[in-house]
Amino acid sequence: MIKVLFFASLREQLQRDGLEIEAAGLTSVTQLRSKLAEQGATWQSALSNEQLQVALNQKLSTMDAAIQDGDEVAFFPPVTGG
Amino acid sequence: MIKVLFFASLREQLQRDGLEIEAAGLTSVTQLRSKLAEQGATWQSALSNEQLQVALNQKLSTMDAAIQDGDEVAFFPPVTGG
Amino acid sequence: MAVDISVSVQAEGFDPGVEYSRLRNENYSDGATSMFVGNVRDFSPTALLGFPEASLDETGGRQSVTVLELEHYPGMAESALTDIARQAAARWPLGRVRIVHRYGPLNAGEEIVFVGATSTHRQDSLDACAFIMDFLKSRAPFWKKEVGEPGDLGTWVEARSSDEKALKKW
Amino acid sequence: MAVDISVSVQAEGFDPGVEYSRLRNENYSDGATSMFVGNVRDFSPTALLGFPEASLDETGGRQSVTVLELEHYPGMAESALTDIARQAAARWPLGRVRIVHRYGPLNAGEEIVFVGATSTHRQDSLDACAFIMDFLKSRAPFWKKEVGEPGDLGTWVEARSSDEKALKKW
Repeated sequence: MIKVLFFASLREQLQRDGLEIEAAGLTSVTQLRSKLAEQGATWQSALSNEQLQVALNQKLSTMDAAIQDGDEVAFFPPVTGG
Repeated sequence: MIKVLFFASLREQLQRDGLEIEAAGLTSVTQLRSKLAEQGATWQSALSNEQLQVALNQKLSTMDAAIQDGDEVAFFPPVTGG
Repeated sequence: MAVDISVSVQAEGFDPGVEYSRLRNENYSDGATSMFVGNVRDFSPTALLGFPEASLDETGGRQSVTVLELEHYPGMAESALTDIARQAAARWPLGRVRIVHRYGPLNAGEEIVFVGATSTHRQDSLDACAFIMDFLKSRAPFWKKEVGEPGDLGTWVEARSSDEKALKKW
Repeated sequence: MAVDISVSVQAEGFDPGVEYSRLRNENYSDGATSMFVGNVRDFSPTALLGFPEASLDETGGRQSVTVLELEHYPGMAESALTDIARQAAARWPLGRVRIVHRYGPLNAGEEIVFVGATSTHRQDSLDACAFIMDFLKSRAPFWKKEVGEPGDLGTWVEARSSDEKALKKW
């Protein structure tokens, strides 16, 4: 399984803070993102945001990063702390 | 009269923190400095230090600054606060 | 000598005076301590970005922000801040580094973030604070939402391109 | 809006936490507060300037500084610091500026100087602190003398060319 997390405005748009998904067939963040976008118009729209950032196992990463069973992948808008 | 002040190592070298001197004939800091240097070898040596700084009426100034009766002139080594 | 790095991500408030004492306690080798504190302002920052009309309320006044809600990514927030502190310690000879970042609802005037660094040289400690704040703003997983009135759904603060640009100078 | 500038030259100690509170009290418009504190180190700074042999004592250890004596030019010290604060306020949009500088005998670890500045933007407040410290170091009439042991006549700290050079960047 891959643990997927959503934060901030993305979490609000999707009305959930995360989910778990079968790792089978998902070898990159991009594939995971496409798979999630298939769940409907809201998902398609929210995940197509060009500004979307991704963290892989709690480290900032890129969409082309490889993923595997057991990974934690978080999607979120640009950060605004401090 | 011109009020003259000495600080830090200069004060220690001259063994005094200041003096008053007749303003007559002293129209610049340089003239004042030369006049003071006439008081002996210690004065000559202490006041010939190239690093010597001067404040005129409590503002950093330069040796060629004009002075007049009633002014306060301070001589000191480079500052080292903070 | 290993740099002493301490990071806290917390809901509770913090006292900058206590944080200062922590940086100084038994620290006789570093003559320089620099600190940065970020506080919640009482009006929308967009008013300061050249779009005053965006934050004018119906009476023509500035739109006030009574509460700022800070969301964070638990776990990653701590490790991202620790990583930024380590990067600073690799660039400048620092003695101690302390970062505190709050989450949850914060009222106007409250402290959001504390960054402190000690060093033997003043500019190193000041640069380290500037560096840490710049990277924290663009790399640490925190998100701000401005809530004006009770019941208001709030507005997520937009990331500023000036913050991303600030990283370029390092 | 006039900048709120406050300067103190004093023998007594100060509390950086109290100084922080003074910068923040009823200040809801500035989100950024930067502070610098300078403390007495427990060894001669010459040891850090590439001349370690100059500060090695007979046992081969670092020459310890038990007391730092700070001499100042009363009157001019206050006006010089106020002038430096005004110059900073003319360069950056600052809300409040606070400078405290002590004189007299100071023990290792004690606070010597506090510089704080608030602003709407973090880099402005950090730059203002750096600017004020740079000018204070080379333009404010204070002189340091290191005294190692009781009865020791002490050694005047030499001005550093790096401090004069630091002014060039502004």
